[in-house]
Amino acid sequence: MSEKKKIDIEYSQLDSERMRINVGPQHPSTHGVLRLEVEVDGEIVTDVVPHLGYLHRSFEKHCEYMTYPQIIPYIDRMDYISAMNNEWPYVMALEKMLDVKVPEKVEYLRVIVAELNRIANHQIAVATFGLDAGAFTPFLFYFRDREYIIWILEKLSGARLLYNYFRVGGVAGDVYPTFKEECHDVIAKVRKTNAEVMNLLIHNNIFIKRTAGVGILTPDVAINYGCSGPVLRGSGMAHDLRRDEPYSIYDRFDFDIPVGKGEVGVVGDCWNRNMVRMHEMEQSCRIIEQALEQMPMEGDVTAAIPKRIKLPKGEIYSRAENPKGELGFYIVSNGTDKPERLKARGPSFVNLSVIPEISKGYMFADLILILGSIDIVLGEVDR
Amino acid sequence: MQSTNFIWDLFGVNLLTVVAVVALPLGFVLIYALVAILAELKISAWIQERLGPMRTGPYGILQPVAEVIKLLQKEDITPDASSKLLYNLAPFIIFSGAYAAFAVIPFSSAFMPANINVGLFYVFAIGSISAMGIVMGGWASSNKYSLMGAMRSVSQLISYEIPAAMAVLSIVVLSSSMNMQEISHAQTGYFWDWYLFGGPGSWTKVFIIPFTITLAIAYFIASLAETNRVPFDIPEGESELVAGFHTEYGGIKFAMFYFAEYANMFVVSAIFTTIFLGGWNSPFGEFLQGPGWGVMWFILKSFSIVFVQIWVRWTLPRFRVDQLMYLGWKVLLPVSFICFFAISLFVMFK
Amino acid sequence: MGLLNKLDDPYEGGGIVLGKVEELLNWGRSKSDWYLHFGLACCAIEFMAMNASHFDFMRFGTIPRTSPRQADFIMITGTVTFKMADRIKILYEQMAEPKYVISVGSCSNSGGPYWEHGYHVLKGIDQIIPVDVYIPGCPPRPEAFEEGMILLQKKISRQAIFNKRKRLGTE
Amino acid sequence: MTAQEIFEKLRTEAGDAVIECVVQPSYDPFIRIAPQAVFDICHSLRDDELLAFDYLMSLSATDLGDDLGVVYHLYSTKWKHKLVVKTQVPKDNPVVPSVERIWRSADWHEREAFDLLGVRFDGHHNLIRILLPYDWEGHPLRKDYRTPETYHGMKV
Amino acid sequence: MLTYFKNIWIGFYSALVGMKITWKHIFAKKVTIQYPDERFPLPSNARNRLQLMPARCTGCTLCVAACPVNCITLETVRVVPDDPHQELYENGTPRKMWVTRYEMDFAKCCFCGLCVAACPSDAIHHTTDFEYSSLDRSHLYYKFQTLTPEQAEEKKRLFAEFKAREAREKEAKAQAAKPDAPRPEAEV
Repeated sequence: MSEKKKIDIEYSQLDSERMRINVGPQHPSTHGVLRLEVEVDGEIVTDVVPHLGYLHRSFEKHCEYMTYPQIIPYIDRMDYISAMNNEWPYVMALEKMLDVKVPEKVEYLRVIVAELNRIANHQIAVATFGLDAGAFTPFLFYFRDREYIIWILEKLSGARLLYNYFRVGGVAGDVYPTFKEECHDVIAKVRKTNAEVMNLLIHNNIFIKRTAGVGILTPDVAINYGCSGPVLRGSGMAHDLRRDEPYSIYDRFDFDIPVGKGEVGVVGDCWNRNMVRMHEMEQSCRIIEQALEQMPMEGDVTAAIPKRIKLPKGEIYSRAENPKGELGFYIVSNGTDKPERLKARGPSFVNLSVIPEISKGYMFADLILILGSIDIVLGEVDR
Repeated sequence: MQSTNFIWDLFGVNLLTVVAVVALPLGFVLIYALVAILAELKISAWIQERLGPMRTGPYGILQPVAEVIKLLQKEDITPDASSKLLYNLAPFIIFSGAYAAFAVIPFSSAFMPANINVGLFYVFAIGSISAMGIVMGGWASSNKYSLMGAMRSVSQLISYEIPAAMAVLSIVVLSSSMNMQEISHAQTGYFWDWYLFGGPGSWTKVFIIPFTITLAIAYFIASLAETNRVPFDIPEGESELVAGFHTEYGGIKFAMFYFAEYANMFVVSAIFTTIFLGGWNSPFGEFLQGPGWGVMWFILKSFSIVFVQIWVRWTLPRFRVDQLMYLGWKVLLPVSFICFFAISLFVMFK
Repeated sequence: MGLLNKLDDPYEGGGIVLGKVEELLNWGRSKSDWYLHFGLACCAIEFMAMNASHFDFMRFGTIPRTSPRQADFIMITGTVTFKMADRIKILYEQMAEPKYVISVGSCSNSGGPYWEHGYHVLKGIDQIIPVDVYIPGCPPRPEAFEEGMILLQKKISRQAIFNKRKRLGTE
Repeated sequence: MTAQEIFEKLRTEAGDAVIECVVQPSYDPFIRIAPQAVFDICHSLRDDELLAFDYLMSLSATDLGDDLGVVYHLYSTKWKHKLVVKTQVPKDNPVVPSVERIWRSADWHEREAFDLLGVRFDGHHNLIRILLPYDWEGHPLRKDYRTPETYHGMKV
Repeated sequence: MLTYFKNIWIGFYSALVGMKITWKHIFAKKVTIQYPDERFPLPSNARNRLQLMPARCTGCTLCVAACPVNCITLETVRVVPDDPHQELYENGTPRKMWVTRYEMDFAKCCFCGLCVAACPSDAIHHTTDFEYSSLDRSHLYYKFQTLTPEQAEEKKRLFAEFKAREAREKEAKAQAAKPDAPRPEAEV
């Protein structure tokens, strides 16, 4: 009797202890400086607590000191991977407040650069996702192709990453003569690499085994958490502002909204989120092709706007479909040339908050992949 | 006078041999590791449409040399929280494990550092020492990532030893010897006499060719896992565990891990070459056959296996721990058992 | 460096043998630089682009390491906030000597666009760790990174190893 | 539904807690509600069949001088309509009921509003700083915020 | 059982497909631009180091106002009519302002190009030069003025004298209701 009791005590002392691991801020796959406090039971994740703010650069405070055009460079630095898309909702808000009509050519040009940048963003997203899974080669293939996109954007705007290209009522640089050919060229390259990566990575059995059925996010939870972009669409919800609330001239183009269909695994898992991005690249290519066809090559690239931009007293919430989701700007104007308050609603910030919900119960290696499939940019999370 | 004679008697004329046996593999390991490091850098670069190191010597061929010179100069850190003895011992154990395995590798029909009868057994026994080193290093670093890497590594090594051993045992059954030199001798002839294609024998061997090829693949996969290469590099999986068990190691101690990894790659390739690819035999009968050429053939064959290892590394994503275990226990082990059984039956009724 | 100090030439000017040895050691250090894989902000994306095929940072003999123990230099690529500053200092202290720091971009050079009202931004990484090379730009072009790398390699290859004690004495 | 219709519908349900509906040029039409009724109204906004505001686009706090304002931008994925809800609390006692249990996305938004402007959300399960370090003093987005001289020995 | 072997085969096959792709890439043409030896041609509008043409700068301070980062320090002094050292702009009109100090901190600049867009006289522009990394942060602090410090002091002194004289004249005018002192623009 006493012998048995002793053994029981020993067994109870053998209980595995949970270990708290600090992932980040310096960790190769936190996509920047995110810190996750992970509690693991062996290899199983039991709890995740994200700690943000390692890149909190006081964006909103800066905006209170800046005039409206001066804010645009700071907005570039929010989501630095898709700077063109970032500038758009902000500029759109100002144009709506000022009641400026943007020239036709500018609208097309904006669509083209934004979609090019969307492709570049998704390339990085898929590439780093592959890197998290341990595949290094697709990462460099995508970065090689991204370079061609960057060259086009550089010729237009002058900068490689943070373009500061959009202006109120126009854009900063006109198209150059070989613009259309280069765009077509790039689209061909993007499609070729996509086909290659499909075989090399996406349909690789190891990759499928790693990602399919991992980190399942159901549409209800996604909506309640405010997710948007590929994260929401990967859950099978066809929510895209370009279609639901067509801003600019998106209603003129014919494109599909890719959603997670669950060809492999379950709708809403990492593989489907990633696949949505792959399909979105193709859709962006289609949009660019149509825009290039319809775009007038002649004409001015800026509308007539006052030299000193002063917004009327009021407030506006403007949103646009960013590669990562819905980017919103809430601008409160007090009638001067500086905003009273500017709040940015970053898609990554909101999408990241779903991490604790969907990563519990998976393995530690899966947590890295779930984080990668959300596609966050810390510049936008922390602002 | 008496004492010198005693020493002379002890080592005797074998002193030169002893030196050759010790120094040649060591020199080979060091030079080979440099070449392999460069090969990895260059091949990975070419796969990714890059050039790799270009500015260290012509086409960057001196890059590994520069790395060694640099690593020798680095400060030797022993973290405060680590348990010092084990921390400092681990790299040496791993390196000596990898180096000791070279003792039984038949480089040519004339040269083999130690021709022992249980060569294959010895390799497997020595190869397991590196697992001990990894656990020591991972635990002694008192870093959580290192610990997790070490734990993963042990489970991985243990589970993949068995399929690898089964594959090797099948060849042992076929050749009825554990002596690597004898196994090599048995495969003399043309390339269809290799054990990859059933070994020497009459036409009846076609029945076991599928099994030997399967075994070769199984052994190759298991050897990847034993050397912690992608897709089985979870003990040091960069995106998960920062650098795995060697997270806290730097400088010369890290260089030992670094060298041991590449040395291990060569060891498993050499075993693969010996038991499946005919060792130092020329693939075309008497063409360039001989002790001197044997070294060339052996190194050529082993390097192609090392090349495939590098090539696989830069192609495939990484497994997860449980999938790794699944592959080891539920796929490789049954498959290798079936093949072992089939080959044993064949040998029985031949 | 105890052994090396014993090798110090008692006479002026390194001597032929030591001079050559020093050259070799410096060559090794300058041509093989492993960097700590550490992205902070915008510059990190350009840093990745520089690692990619078109610019191929590995040509300079650099290999990314994820652990600070194995790294020779660290590139501070982006804005350093106060929350991050302590960590960077720890990372720097974990690196083994000899170690170098490259400060990339306006943000780590001096706070950059956030130097004026950024209540949470460190105004220049050189406030907490010594910086060897400053690369300007916001973000710098990938070629500018490589130019900074060449500058660092030049700096390393000119370093005095053997007469360090004497040099420090005179300074 | 337009903001006016929603306002009238809410007015019949919640009474005086719904203060006014403002439709002005250069303003998104918004509804102003009393702070203590935020949770109940938001609950009915989400659960009502005809409103179904299941998506909280943004939750922002602003410094209005003497008061702190909290603005909710709502969207319905079902009916595709939007609504702006505003409330206002005094600066010396800025307590607003938390809507974290209604929209989980409000969790981090509220923590951010607390961090940067010091709005205290009543009923939030974990109202701690999110962006700034935990030992930071003050709420930087307030207009009367003074930047500290040093932080942990580093010059600000 | 069949699915078991099928799974093994699919896994093995997909790995082979990937290896085939990487094999092809080993022999593909490499895209690397070997930077110090060969260079990618930069577009002419690339936004890199800023260059000021002091001969064109009118000292209007629009660039300072446009700069979001405030990395430009600009000090100007009006050209007094009796300055012995009169200067013309490139287009032939006389200089109205001496730029006694024009400094730019490239350690702060964010290369957004707003100053270039704001400049009415095209005095400031981006160059395609990006190779100016340095071992010291102070080397990134650029001073663009053409005037030597002594000259700048001289100009400041002249302006102060002029101001004092103007003030005296104004006083005198207030007393004697004299006509205005001629404005500097009106001369020449």
